[in-house]
Amino acid sequence: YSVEATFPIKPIDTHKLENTPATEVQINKDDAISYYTKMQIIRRMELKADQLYKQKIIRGFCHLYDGQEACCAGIEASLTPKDDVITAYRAHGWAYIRGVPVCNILAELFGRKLGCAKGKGGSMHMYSKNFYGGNGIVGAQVPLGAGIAFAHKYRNSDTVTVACYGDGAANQGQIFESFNMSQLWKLPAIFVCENNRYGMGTSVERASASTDYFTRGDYIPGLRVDGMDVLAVREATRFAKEHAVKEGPILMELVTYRYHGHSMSDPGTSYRTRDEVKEIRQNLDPIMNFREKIISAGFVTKQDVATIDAEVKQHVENETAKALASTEPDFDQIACDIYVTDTPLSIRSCNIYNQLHHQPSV
Amino acid sequence: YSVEATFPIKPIDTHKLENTPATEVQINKDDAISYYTKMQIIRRMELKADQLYKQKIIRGFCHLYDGQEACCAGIEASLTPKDDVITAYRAHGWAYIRGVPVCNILAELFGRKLGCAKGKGGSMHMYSKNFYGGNGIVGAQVPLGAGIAFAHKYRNSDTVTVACYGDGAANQGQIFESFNMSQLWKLPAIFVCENNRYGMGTSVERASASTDYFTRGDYIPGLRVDGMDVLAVREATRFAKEHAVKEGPILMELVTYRYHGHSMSDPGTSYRTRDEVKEIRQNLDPIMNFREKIISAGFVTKQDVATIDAEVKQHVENETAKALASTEPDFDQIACDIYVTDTPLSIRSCNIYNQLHHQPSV
Amino acid sequence: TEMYVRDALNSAMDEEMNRDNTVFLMGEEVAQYDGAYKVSRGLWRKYGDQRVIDTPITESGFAGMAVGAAMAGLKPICEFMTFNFSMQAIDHVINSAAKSHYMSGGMVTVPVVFRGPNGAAAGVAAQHSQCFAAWYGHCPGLKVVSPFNSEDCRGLLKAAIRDTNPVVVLENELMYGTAFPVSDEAMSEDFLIEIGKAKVERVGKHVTLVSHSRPVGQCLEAAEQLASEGIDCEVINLRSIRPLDIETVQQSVMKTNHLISVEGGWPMFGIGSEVCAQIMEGPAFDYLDAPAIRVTGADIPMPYAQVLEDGALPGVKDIVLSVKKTLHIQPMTDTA
Amino acid sequence: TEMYVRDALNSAMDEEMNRDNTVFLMGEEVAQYDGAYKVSRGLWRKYGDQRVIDTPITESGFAGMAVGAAMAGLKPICEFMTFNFSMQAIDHVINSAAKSHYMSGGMVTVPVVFRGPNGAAAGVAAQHSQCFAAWYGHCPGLKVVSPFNSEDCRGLLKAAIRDTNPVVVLENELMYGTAFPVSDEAMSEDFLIEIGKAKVERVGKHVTLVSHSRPVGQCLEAAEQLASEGIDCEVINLRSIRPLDIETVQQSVMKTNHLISVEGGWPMFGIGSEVCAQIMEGPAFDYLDAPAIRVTGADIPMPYAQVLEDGALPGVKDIVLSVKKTLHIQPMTDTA
Ligand SMILES: Cc1ncc(C[n+]2csc(CCOP(=O)(O)OP(=O)(O)O)c2C)c(N)n1
Ligand SMILES: Cc1ncc(C[n+]2csc(CCOP(=O)(O)OP(=O)(O)O)c2C)c(N)n1
Ligand SMILES: [Mg+2]
Ligand SMILES: [Mg+2]
Repeated sequence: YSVEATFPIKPIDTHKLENTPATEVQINKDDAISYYTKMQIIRRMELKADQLYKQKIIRGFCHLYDGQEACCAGIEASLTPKDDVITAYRAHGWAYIRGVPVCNILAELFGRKLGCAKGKGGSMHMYSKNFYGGNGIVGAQVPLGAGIAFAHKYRNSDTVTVACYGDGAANQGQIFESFNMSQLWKLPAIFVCENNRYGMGTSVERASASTDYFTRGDYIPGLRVDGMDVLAVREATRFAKEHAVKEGPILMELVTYRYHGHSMSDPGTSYRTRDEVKEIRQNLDPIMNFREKIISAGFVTKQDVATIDAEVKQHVENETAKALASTEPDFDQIACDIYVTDTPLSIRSCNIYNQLHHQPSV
Repeated sequence: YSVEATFPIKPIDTHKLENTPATEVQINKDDAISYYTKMQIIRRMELKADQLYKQKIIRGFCHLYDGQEACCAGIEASLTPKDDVITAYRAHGWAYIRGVPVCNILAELFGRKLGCAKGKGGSMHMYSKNFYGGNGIVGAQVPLGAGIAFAHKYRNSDTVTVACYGDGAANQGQIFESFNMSQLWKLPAIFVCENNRYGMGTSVERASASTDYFTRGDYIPGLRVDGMDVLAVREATRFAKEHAVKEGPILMELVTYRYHGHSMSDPGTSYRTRDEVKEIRQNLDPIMNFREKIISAGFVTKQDVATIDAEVKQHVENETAKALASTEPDFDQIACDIYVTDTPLSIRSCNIYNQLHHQPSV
Repeated sequence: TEMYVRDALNSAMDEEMNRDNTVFLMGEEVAQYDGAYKVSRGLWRKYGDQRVIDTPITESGFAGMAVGAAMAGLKPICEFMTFNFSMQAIDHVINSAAKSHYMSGGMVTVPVVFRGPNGAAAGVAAQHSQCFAAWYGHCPGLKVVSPFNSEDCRGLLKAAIRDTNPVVVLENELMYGTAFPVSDEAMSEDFLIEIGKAKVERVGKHVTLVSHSRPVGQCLEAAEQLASEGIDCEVINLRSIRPLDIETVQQSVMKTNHLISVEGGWPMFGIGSEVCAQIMEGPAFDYLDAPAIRVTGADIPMPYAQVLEDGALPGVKDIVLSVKKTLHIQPMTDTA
Repeated sequence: TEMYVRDALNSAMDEEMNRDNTVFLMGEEVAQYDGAYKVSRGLWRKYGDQRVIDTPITESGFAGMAVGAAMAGLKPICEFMTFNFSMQAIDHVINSAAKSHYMSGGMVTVPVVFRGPNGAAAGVAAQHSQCFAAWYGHCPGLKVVSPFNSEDCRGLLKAAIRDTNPVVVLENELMYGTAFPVSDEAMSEDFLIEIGKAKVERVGKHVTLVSHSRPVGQCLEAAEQLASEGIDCEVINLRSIRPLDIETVQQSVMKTNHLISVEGGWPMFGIGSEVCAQIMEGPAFDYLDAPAIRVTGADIPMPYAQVLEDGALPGVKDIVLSVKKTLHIQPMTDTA
């Protein structure tokens, strides 16, 4: 077994930058296995969610992240736990990477007590320490993220905030407003456009007058990165973090793909061809390609990978079982967590005869 | 007297354009006198408004346009009456240029029956045929203007829409959203940023991460034009209109200045020096400089100009008198024009005993 | 004929686009995707890119453009994928659309329609479940309708499109897949429902239930259930939130002497609040034998989990309970 | 001591910024210009660029940033130059601020204050004159206060800043230049007014006037005027719109047996609507000797001309008229 290797990454296009990220990255065995395992866990978790949605154990909105695993895994690899992240409604992968165990994510999707938001948030609203969700409103997380970055700066800390949004969201006015203030005030913000080519059923060319998302910050420097390569994303993020802390905001476009439809009601086949999906799965899959790399680097054998895969599968099964074993939230919970409160509050129910009770916050 | 002359204009900076507007413009005597007279009328009207505000005949918000006269006069000179214009709350000059007589503008400011909006709109809300206001919400007129341009395109007409906004407004997200859709759909829109260096009390550098407003359409071509020279503005608009009709949206930044404070409650001296204002008045005044030009070109003599000035002054006095002679709106008007309606409507007043009456629309 | 609510809306748009070529539809995914909820199915194929327009996800921008196009004489139908997203554009609905006719002294007209699903759907949590009826109803210059069934949808949407004023049409996603019988008259291309008139959906004599949108159906269900116990409910479908047809409610109350409002939105400053206040101020007040009361959504952001969501939305049982309490009939314990 | 409303707000911010260095102020022209209405006068000079921040005119962006900063543990005071412009940012007030604590199962807290002048000023027409009390009051997760005088402003704004929840503070531009006597207690640095409690401003026995913001003053004036005719009004200053202190109103109504609500905003789905509805549903209803009625802004967009503007806003005469009608006293013709 080797313990360290170097890989080339696709050249990263830059905008208004003098330096550029490296074109080769070094990686050690432990990190490599960790990235692989995490991406694989996210993939398995999403497939499990898909399955359970079809079994009607999950309901309502559910937006899966499979295909985009290298984005969150690569970014996280260059962050510390004190850096902050906020993303949109396609949040499962991010929730996991930021520390929420699979069982709490799935339990949230099932609407169970064990859910990371006690079953109150569902697919779009998952949070953990230094992870601010999960937001159902396209674009809204970007000014929120800039505000979090503002707090870092206010406290003179050397941490950054990563604010992710989609190619569809990239046209939202509030994003440009956030760019402007972030640049004026030199906030330590990394704006990440996860360009998966479609916003719901609309391809990027039909929604964006410029699809060079990495340049759309105008005065904000930008990088266009292979979002299917965890190492490219890691390297770009390392570079971006350095820039953000020292100079202010920077933008990263991660070119990626979502395998599933936009949400569970979208088969994802009317606005793109099956061939397109198939081709990307075969040639660009972030997990398959990374598996090749770690094998070729001599970090693991095929056999090792098979073991990891089996363990991942088992892990997700176990977590699913735990989540399924969790019960529905107590009905009393319905009126709690509306406010931070020291005292109990009486909350109006659907009729005037039965009041609901808001317990003090713990 | 000469009847035609050629003047150099300041070179126009361009963004993403192959062609550029001319650096010399030809102008005939009648047009020149007409521009001069119109700018002078606007100037006099604004000074009159200032005076009447101080006499408390005008109340509430009142945003004066003196200093910026070349912007509206120059744009209008390259439009036809079928082209459309929409602007922000600094609307008096535009209302006049688009055909509202001075007496109806002043009467509106006085809140009188003769007002161009029947006294219901005030300073910020003036309209006429092919002029859509007057809008009190910073930035809001830009998507409205894009929508008007959309209507031109929908009807396959060869007209354009001019949508004006300030340097302060230029950071508003909805403007970027409008840029994007206008470019995607190739709308015949001219976006005009009247950069008068301040948005209320904030200088451009403090509000905008990029003060190259003519480039902020990114993928939309842009021009930076001397907004104190009616001929430069006319030429740029001619160029822009041609582009807009054939190719789609274009942006013009007009570098200009407002002499008055932001509104009547702002002396306009806390965030800029008196010297700055004085220097611009002396060196860059759009009316004084144009006066020199038309005299030097031999269109008019000093004496002629004095006559025009006296006539303008008299005209504004007469119009003021007419406006002052107009009475307050009939109280019955209070509940009319809420809806387009065929039948009378009953409208709730401040108490439940006296209903208000909405007359059918005429 | 039976017709799905979705098809009622679709046919209304189709017919009006056919009738008047200044009518066009814009919004997210309305064209090539056939609408996120398939309400605009087939329209793009029929009317093409010029009249059925997919927009980027920029509500403020495209709603503003719809208003501008309306000012310039077109008749835009602006779809919000859900009304929750109209918050990003609400300045244009209120300040650009509702107020311009008045501010201009009648010079500017804004014949725009804003439509899309309003209120709670299923399992979509707090940010996607808000009812905007009271907010939009608050604002003069707007008309606001909230159809219940297929007939309402056809008649009100067609009337909204033909109206020269800005009209907000609050649909309900949970109803899109529901079919209702539709009269021949309602299938006519010129079938219009007058905006501002409520409809008595069920005649009854003991208590008046006044409601809008999906809860009208729950009122009818509750009425059925109560009928078997000898309680006869009159059910009023408001149809229009602004103008609010209080006369129809008053007439009913003068007959039944009891009033309960039923809505899916939040209680405070809601539809029921206004109905109660207007009844109190008006001639029907003296006819009330018991205070008017409200059945509403619970006063909480919408939770995701089914058991909580169920508790956050009014159900037939809340209506039944409220009717019995109002009529001083001892409810059976299990309905409480 | 006498204190201007403007200074009350200013001192509240100053003291809280002094006390807690996570408190900061952001908004348009709040720093170098001292605030469009001079409410933040001197704060920038005192606390500097880091804590008093001029923003570009991008409400959606900076309100969202304020919410984000609050989530990250700071205590932002986000000024809207007027609340009319909050419409551009309302998605963040509702979907980002009000709902996040609930959606996250209590994990995310949003201790942000949104403040600025609300409702009508003078001569600023329809787009600049809207009252947002009912809209914001509609939404669970928010607290909403609407101070009347200097004491209210100090106590409620300080309480809002210390609150861990998102609080909307609706000021009134027409009051900024009004001075009120202020008690020594209210001058204390720890003077807080509990959010959610109304205040009886004037004790009376014949009729209850319930109001918020500037109209409270008009109620007091009307009460003076009516006192000379032997009519004794109790005046309640709601102070808080959400939570709404209906108990205080109820107690008053049980004593006076008559209720009139008074507000500057539009009538439909307004503050008065909710007060009427809650009174009707509650124990005070049986004590009413006459229906509760509402005095409100007229149901029209705000006109510019003075004579029309005057007719669009409730005045003392509307209150006097309504009191007399309610008490069945023949009003003199000139007050009608
Ligand atoms: C303001 C707003 N408008 C519309 C929607 C509905 N919507 C949810 S996701 C989505 C597409 C977003 O596409 P993109 O930003 O590319 O993200 P992706 O789904 O590809 O991850 C739309 C239109 C919303 N949630 N919020
Ligand atoms: C959305 C919104 N925010 C704030 C305001 C208050 N306001 C009115 S004008 C103005 C400054 C605008 O500056 P600029 O765009 O440069 O135009 P100028 O006044 O220089 O013509 C501000 C902040 C408003 N009317 N609308
Ligand atoms: Mg996408
Ligand atoms: Mg300016």
